[in-house]
Amino acid sequence: MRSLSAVKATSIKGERAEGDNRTRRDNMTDPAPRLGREVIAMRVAREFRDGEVVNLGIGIPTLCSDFVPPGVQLMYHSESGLLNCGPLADEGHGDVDLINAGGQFLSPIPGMAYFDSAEAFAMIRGGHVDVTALGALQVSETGDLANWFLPARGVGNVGGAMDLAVGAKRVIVAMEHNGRDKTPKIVSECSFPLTGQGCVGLIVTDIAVIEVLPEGGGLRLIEHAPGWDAASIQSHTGAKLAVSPDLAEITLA
Amino acid sequence: MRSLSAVKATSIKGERAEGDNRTRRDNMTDPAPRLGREVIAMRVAREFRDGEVVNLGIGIPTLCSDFVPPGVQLMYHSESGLLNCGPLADEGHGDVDLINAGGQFLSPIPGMAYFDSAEAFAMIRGGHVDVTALGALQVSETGDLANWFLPARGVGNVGGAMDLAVGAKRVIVAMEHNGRDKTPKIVSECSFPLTGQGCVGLIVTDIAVIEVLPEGGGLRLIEHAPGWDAASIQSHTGAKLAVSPDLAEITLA
Amino acid sequence: MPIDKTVNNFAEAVSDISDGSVVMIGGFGGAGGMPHLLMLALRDQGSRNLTIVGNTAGIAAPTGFGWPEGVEPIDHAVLIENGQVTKVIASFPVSGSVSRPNAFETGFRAGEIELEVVPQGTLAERMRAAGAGIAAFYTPTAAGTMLAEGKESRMFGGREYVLEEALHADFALIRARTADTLGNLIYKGTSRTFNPPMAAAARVTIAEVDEIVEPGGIDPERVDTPGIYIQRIVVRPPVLEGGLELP
Amino acid sequence: MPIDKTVNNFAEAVSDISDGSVVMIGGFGGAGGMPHLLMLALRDQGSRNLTIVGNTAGIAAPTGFGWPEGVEPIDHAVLIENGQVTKVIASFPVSGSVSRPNAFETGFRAGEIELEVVPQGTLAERMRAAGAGIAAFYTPTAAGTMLAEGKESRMFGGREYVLEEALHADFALIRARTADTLGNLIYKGTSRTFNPPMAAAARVTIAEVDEIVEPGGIDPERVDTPGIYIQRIVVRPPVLEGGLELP
Repeated sequence: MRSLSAVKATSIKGERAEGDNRTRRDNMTDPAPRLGREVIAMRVAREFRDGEVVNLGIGIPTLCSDFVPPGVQLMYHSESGLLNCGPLADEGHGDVDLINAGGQFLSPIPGMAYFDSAEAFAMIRGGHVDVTALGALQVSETGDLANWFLPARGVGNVGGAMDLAVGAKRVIVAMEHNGRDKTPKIVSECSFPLTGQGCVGLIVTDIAVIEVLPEGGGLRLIEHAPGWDAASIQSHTGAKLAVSPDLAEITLA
Repeated sequence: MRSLSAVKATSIKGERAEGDNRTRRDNMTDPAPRLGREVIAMRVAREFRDGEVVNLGIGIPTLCSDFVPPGVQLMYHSESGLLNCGPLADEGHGDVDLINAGGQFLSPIPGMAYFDSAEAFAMIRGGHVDVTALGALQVSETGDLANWFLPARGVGNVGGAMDLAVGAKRVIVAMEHNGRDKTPKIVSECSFPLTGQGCVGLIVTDIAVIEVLPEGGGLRLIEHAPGWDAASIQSHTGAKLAVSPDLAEITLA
Repeated sequence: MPIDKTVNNFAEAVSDISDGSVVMIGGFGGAGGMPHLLMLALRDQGSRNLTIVGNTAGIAAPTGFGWPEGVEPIDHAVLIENGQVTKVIASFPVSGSVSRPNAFETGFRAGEIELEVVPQGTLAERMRAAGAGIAAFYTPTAAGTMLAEGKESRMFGGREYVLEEALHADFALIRARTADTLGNLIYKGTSRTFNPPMAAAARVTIAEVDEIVEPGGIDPERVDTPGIYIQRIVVRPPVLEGGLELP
Repeated sequence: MPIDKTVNNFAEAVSDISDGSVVMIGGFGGAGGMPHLLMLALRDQGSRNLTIVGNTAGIAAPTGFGWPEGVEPIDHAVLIENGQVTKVIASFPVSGSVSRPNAFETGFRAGEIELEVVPQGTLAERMRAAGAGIAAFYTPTAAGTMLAEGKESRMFGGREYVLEEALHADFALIRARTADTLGNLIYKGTSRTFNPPMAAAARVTIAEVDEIVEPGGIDPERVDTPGIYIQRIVVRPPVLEGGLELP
């Protein structure tokens, strides 16, 4: 597994973070750079246990498969109708009959299984997927997830998100902590239409790792990005964070 | 297709009919011999149309596949999880992995498909089976079917009968017209627990062919066995029979 | 007569799809598993006021979703742009990119096309229910969301479930790799997706295939969609008129 | 670590089936598709107060149903005669012949075993629902019969449907032809039947197989039960102790 220091130079100060900064209507100061998308994916990948069935959503979650710790073998599940798969196919070598849920071409590996959409979602809804990582527009303090409908557009793609939200045994959200205008995406109550109620278990962002406590117990900050403390994270968050007595810097190994 | 005359000698005067006679508490006279099981099966087989999907129950219905008219190709469906199959396997050549719903060994043919029980009954319940032939304990004048539970035993095997009763587009009952004690099996109302309500479309027995008219329209006698007339059939029947103006002797070709 | 469900050509295959039909269109959204030539034939046939049902409402044309570089995608837009579609039932109706709307989104914004969004798993399960004779089922998916509004819900084991009804179609246009003449089908890889549940859910299912073989040409253990669900099969030429090769 | 769901032997495979468990037993009722050695191991393990769920409650022993001539059938009777079973859920619980009762019928008449009879299609669908996260569904099967007594019913499209709930199990003992070490399974012929829906419906599914191969040893297009549903696999020896060869 790659260490945080190894990726800092490329990811934390990467192009995208700078791009975001240009468009922010800044009214809160970032005390330190934010983590890059790959680092968020690395931190999420630490949650996967050997032998688990994992479904990775589009966006940051897709990157997680590059950072699975050594000694951990996962069974990847995709809504496109497959169990187990290799990494993305090399450019120009895509097979239209082997795609993930984002329409990207995959490479085969030994031990795959193909099935249809009814079966793919029977697996999800039936609780056979151990963990899913999803992007989000908003997450509430009770673990409500909003990730499919932007009211401004007036039409949205639900895809398999609602099924994953209720079906996966564990839902991890991987996202930027704030919108482009610094609007908090972690909120006391979602203003966007929900994908699922009380379904999120862990939130990994570009500045923090936050647990959603069961039965409406609220949010608990357990890890912070380098240079960020509980107060600065709270000031970028739209819901009250309890702070773990074991609060620590994000660790990737 | 074999003609009625060809099978008369073996079937109509067959062992079984004589055996039945020995145990009857006779209070009605049979004006003529009853048709054998093979002849009932032949008459049922005349109902099958080219290209239809057919499910044959245990007993007389199983025999129907021997008498399908030339030029008629059927797709056989079995609850044991297959579509299309050959005839029963030769004695001693059975394969435990190729059985029908009665546990008999089948022979393979080109064009088969195997599937599991959930799919086998999705096909039945979903209306994809054109016609089923089933045995019966009782059929009522509204087409209610009772064929799974003998109150005297106190426990019964429902198997796939209730699914076939509601799911097949057309249900044909193939049975002896009377019980061993000459009790009518066609009745105004079933006294045995039902398999399905109003599901039977046609009744083929050892003395008659009777249509069940739609929407509670009652029973109509359309064919009689040689030597039987409407009156003698009615006297052996526990429900009122309307007589078709086209009443004819049972034809097998 | 030996059963043979082959029809001669694509025009014949779709000739009886009448105005107002509910038509399912197979595949996931990319090039694989989509009945390209049946869609083009339905466009040429011209029936109108159609409800089309699928995972997407055609997202490949603007985004290239699941299509190889350098090939012009064919998707649901061929029917939508031809003014044949008045309602869409889909889980992923619009392009992932706001700035590249698909034909459906344009029609939707113009008020010409009605939309029913259904979660992907619920969509597949409603089709399966239709094919399996199940009238309705309770699913946890969408409980407490706007996609459950107006629907009955009920608690089982302390959890909320939404009642969803079977989704039937008049026609399903699906895509498979190989058929035998009895209509037994096999698919290739992730191109299976919605094709099998659609095959069972429609009154008439028409399969566009790469090849048709005699009975016995498909391993009976390997059949993905048994022929009981298939009414017509039609084979696509490897190279289309004008030399176009479809993926 | 490479995932490998193989367990060493049958005793280990069933060691944690505790008293009071709900145990599904695969197959249709004949020799094919039945987990003979898992049943024998569960007998030797001795857990009691079991609910067993299957198409039959063991009809082969008295009738030879689906067994070749001259071979002594092994079926559910090995558990019933050992006094381990207090409830049966089945569609075909008793022998077809009144004069040859099976072990279940004897226990049932003695008041020792409770029975729930479920139509075969409803039984399979209740298992599938459990595996697929569907809490309950409306089926037309059994409407207006004594098997619908005490159940909710409801009209859809002018037809009566019965509400049936998902049927879960603690363990499923199933039988397949070949497994890879990830738990992907293929079956042979009509020995598929209840094995796939049971595999999905149980918390722990144990597959008795004729051979175990490495990943890649099974065509991914041909997998009948994907490994996601399988927790343990155990291989049966071609010849048992004492030289007995099972079909």
